[in-house]
Amino acid sequence: MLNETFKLEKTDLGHYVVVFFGPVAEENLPQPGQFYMFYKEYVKKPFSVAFLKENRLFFIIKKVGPFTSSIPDEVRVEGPYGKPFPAVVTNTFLISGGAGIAPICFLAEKLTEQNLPFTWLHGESKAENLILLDYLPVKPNKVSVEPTLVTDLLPKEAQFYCACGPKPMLKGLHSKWGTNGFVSLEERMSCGFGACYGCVIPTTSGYQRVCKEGPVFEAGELLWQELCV
Amino acid sequence: MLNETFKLEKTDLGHYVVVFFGPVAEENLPQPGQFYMFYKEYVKKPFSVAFLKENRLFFIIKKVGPFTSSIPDEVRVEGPYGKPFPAVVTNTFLISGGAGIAPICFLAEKLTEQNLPFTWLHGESKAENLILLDYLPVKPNKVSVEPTLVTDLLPKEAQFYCACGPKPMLKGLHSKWGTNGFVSLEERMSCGFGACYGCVIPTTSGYQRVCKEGPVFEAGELLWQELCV
Amino acid sequence: MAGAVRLKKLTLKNPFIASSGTCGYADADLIPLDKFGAAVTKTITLLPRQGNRPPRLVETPAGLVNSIGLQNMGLEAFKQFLTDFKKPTTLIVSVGGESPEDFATIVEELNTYDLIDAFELNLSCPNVKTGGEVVGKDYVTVSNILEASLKSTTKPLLVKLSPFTEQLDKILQHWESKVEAFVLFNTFPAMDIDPRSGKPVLGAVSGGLSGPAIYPIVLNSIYKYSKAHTLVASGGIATTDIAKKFIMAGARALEIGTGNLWNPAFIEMLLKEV
Amino acid sequence: MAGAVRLKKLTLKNPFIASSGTCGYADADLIPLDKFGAAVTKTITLLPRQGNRPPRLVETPAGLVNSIGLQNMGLEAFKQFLTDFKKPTTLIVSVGGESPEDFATIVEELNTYDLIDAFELNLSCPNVKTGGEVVGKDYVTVSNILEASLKSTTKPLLVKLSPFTEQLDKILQHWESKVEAFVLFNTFPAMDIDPRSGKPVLGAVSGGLSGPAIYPIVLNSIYKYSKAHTLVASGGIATTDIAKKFIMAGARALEIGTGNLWNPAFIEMLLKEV
Ligand SMILES: Cc1cc2nc3c(=O)[nH]c(=O)nc-3n(C[C@H](O)[C@H](O)[C@H](O)COP(=O)(O)OP(=O)(O)OC[C@H]3O[C@@H](n4cnc5c(N)ncnc54)[C@H](O)[C@@H]3O)c2cc1C
Ligand SMILES: Cc1cc2nc3c(=O)[nH]c(=O)nc-3n(C[C@H](O)[C@H](O)[C@H](O)COP(=O)(O)OP(=O)(O)OC[C@H]3O[C@@H](n4cnc5c(N)ncnc54)[C@H](O)[C@@H]3O)c2cc1C
Ligand SMILES: Cc1cc2nc3c(=O)[nH]c(=O)nc-3n(C[C@H](O)[C@H](O)[C@H](O)COP(=O)(O)O)c2cc1C
Ligand SMILES: Cc1cc2nc3c(=O)[nH]c(=O)nc-3n(C[C@H](O)[C@H](O)[C@H](O)COP(=O)(O)O)c2cc1C
Ligand code: FES
Ligand code: FES
Repeated sequence: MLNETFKLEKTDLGHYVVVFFGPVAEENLPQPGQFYMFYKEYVKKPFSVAFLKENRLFFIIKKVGPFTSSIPDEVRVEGPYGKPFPAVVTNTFLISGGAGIAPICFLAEKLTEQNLPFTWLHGESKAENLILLDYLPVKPNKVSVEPTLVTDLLPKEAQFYCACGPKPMLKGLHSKWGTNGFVSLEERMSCGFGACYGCVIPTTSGYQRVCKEGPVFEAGELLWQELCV
Repeated sequence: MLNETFKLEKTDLGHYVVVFFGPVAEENLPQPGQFYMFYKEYVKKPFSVAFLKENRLFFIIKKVGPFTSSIPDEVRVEGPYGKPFPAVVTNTFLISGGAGIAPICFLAEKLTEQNLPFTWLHGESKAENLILLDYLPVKPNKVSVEPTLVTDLLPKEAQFYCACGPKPMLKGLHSKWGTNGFVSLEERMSCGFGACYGCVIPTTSGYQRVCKEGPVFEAGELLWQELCV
Repeated sequence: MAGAVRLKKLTLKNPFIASSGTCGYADADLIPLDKFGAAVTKTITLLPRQGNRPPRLVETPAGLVNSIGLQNMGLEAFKQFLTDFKKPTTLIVSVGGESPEDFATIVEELNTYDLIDAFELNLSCPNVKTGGEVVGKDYVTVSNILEASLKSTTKPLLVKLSPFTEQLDKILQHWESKVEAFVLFNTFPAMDIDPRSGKPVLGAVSGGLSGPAIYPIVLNSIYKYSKAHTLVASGGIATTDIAKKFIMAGARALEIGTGNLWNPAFIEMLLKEV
Repeated sequence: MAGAVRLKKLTLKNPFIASSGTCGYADADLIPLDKFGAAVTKTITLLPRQGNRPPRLVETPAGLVNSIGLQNMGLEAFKQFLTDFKKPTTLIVSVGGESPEDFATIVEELNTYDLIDAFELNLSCPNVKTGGEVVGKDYVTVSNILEASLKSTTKPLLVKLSPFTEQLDKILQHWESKVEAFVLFNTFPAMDIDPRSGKPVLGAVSGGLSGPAIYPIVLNSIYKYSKAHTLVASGGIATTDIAKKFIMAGARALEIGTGNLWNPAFIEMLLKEV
């Protein structure tokens, strides 16, 4: 487990920032879907790993508020935390939207390494954000830009899926394809390692912690109705 | 009056940091002894101008706590604030200690410009801090390093003085030479422009604001006894 | 674009009020007080007060602790001051004291000044007799001061409470119809210690905490009581986002203190963005 | 180098206590609880509670507002849990309830468990019957709970109060000799609003503010009462400098909550630097 201060290298892409640090020791390397907490003076924030390069950890961060809009030059990093995606299934459909691209990209990378075929569909709000794709080691097979939604790209017949993105996107996916898949969820966090019970979401077995029982959940475990209020 | 955000250029000298920003418009230029407030997310701090170069404002900042030990890259700057030194007297003795060097250096610069002769004595706690002198446009005539104190360098006979430094130094100066001079004082500030009455010091006419009636006071106005508890 | 707001009798051209103790006697020169809906003077006491000994300020995480100690010129000098004072905007005079009589005397003597639009009773003044407890510490003490003051003036009364006032519910319920508005809150009793010396930083040991650190606590009270009461929010409103939150929570007007100290041009941002 | 400290009956190997609700049932795996002088469990209630609906957290300037809502397994399951629990350090069980009887029942039923070293009565639990006021809101309500609880257990009782408890002086004076220590304080009632939507951020609307934002307020109370009372400080102790200030102010022990959440290795820094 890592708990160490790193200087962050940043590439600002306007809407997104690509960030990396490292290298880190083998035993601190993550699995796709796992995340790290970045801490700086009274603020602690979760970010999923997007890909690895020579044991450096790369993140794709969308500017949405104070922390992501001015990412510190130096942060204390903890992780990896959380339960990863299953990276062992063939013909998985990877579905990502917005900053949800990060863990899905990492999963795509892992599947590629293992020669497991997959189809990756990604949705963006604006065409200019697609510049991000140039920085990825693996690229989506298809991309939608609003008003087209990534869920408009889904084949009719339900497929096994791994997904990460805004809740409305996940909800659309779930209502089209049902529960045969995994989704990575987000919730506000304070610790990231299961101690505060702050990051819970409603599941069939009660409130579960996104940081500990998640962030990756089986779609069938989730109470979709309650999830999207 | 300036109230604007600037990027700060910094040179780290270990104990001190030389900081500058600008250029600023003519009408926002300070007089020796005046200061600017640096604001960044809920912290606002006063710093005296040390010298000017092409309307850029230079500061000498001593690392003593959170703000000065990691000066932000960008701050909102307000000023110039406060009452300046009289920069018109011939044969003034300039006495500075530690970070008190900043306003005294500026005063020395101004006196030099006006061809007014002066003698400048400066005290430092450690020899290695003297590297700072290389960065100044005007240099002290004599320097003391502890255990020698700058007050040990004073000629016996009292002279007209302008001084800035730690309170014990000012007190030593006052007890040797009496009240024929001006001193620049420091007190914790929140506004810097006279609105909060937070930065007061005891004077013969009651509590006076360092930011408004000061920071430069006639030595004879001050209640020296109360000042140094 | 915040427009005019109405409390009960008072109408302000906008909801932003420069807070007591942070704009002098409504005469602070660098803060453009004319742009505010109102300005509150430093708290005026019967006799002049020299205030607490320095240091009087210490910054804490996202906050500021001050122990000015009500430094002010006293009632008589203030009357002199008013004679040729050109007020920049709606003028609210903050009144302090140690007893109901103190408050009553001051509002009575200032009642004839036309340029004063309202009083703000500062019920967080320390009561020297009871060892520094605030004068408006609970329902009974607050009620005594309000009764005496209401009898002594025809001007609207704003009532500024300490956050630790006991029986707040009862105070608000009983006095709502008789006062112009409640100001929630004054600063939180607080202090700091120098970790090197082990000694209190402030000359007066204790002071009051202001600034964004406290806004979530103040916001909670405003949200809770704004349906039934006429409230002015005070505490931590030092960014335009925080100001929006208080408007959304139902505050009729917002007092700005530390926010003006940190940036005398803050009002311009408020007028543009809130 | 902070060594062993003594409250009254309890001796702790160091003054640092992992705070209730921030280390699970004293079983949080990533926080090295064995290094603490003591660990306090989540607050246990008679019946299991699923807690409040999300979002449950929002960060504010130098602080954190949480509305976990006492999610816990309830007394029966907790007894099961204890049967093969290996405690990492001195074990304090936090007890919550809505009435004196709730508190008495829980401490009575847990009294026989040797591995429990003390109880901490969480008097900031909301009382549903009185519209969410805390159960220990003033002298009378606190006294009723303490009387009932003291009769029902032989173990030391720590009493954790809300910062807005009324008649605090009287409570401390009257109960000092009968309880192990007072814990000042639980979180401050607080909330946040999303300035874009105008809606409360937390699913439960209100929560409690913790973190460095509040430490100057808590420090003021510790400094004020530590000469006459046995106090454990809680509130904002999230840096080693802040911890030092509380020791200097006279706290016998320090509870660490948000500080552990932000850095599970914080205890190591405390042991090295304080
Ligand atoms: C397990 C996990 C992995 C994540 N991975 C990434 C990633 O790889 N890249 C990325 O850009 N973002 C990621 N996020 C989201 C990221 O943590 C938030 O965008 C960030 O904390 C926002 O901080 P801020 O200060 O910029 O904005 P804030 O002002 O805190 O928030 C801006 C907006 O985002 C919402 N928000 C804040 N925090 C969260 C949160 N934790 N979950 C959901 N919504 C939130 C708020 O409601 C608000 O509307 C992840 C979140 C989780 C829980
Ligand atoms: C008019 C004026 C001009 C100044 N000019 C300079 C300058 O040119 N160069 C420079 O290095 N410093 C200057 N200072 C002092 C500088 O403002 C403080 O050193 C700084 O605010 C410390 O901030 P910090 O967060 O680093 O440390 P803090 O933790 O705030 O303080 C560290 C130590 O310094 C003391 N301190 C903090 N603020 C002040 C203050 N305002 N006055 C006196 N002591 C204080 C504290 O008691 C503490 O012991 C000036 C102060 C004033 C009032
Ligand atoms: C330096 C300073 C002086 C103050 N003086 C007074 C005062 O004289 N009377 C008063 O009622 N409040 C006084 N206050 C409290 C403010 O008016 C305000 O209620 C409080 O600071 C909280 O708001 P803020 O966070 O916007 O500053 C003072 C506050 C500060 C910071
Ligand atoms: C996520 C979270 C959950 C908490 N749960 C409880 C609880 O169940 N019982 C309790 O007495 N206090 C609870 N608290 C309060 C803490 O124990 C502590 O008193 C408070 O957070 C102030 O200290 P801090 O600033 O160190 O966090 C909780 C605090 C947090 C942040
Ligand atoms: S963030 Fe603390 S339990 Fe998940
Ligand atoms: S710092 Fe506010 S009056 Fe001087």
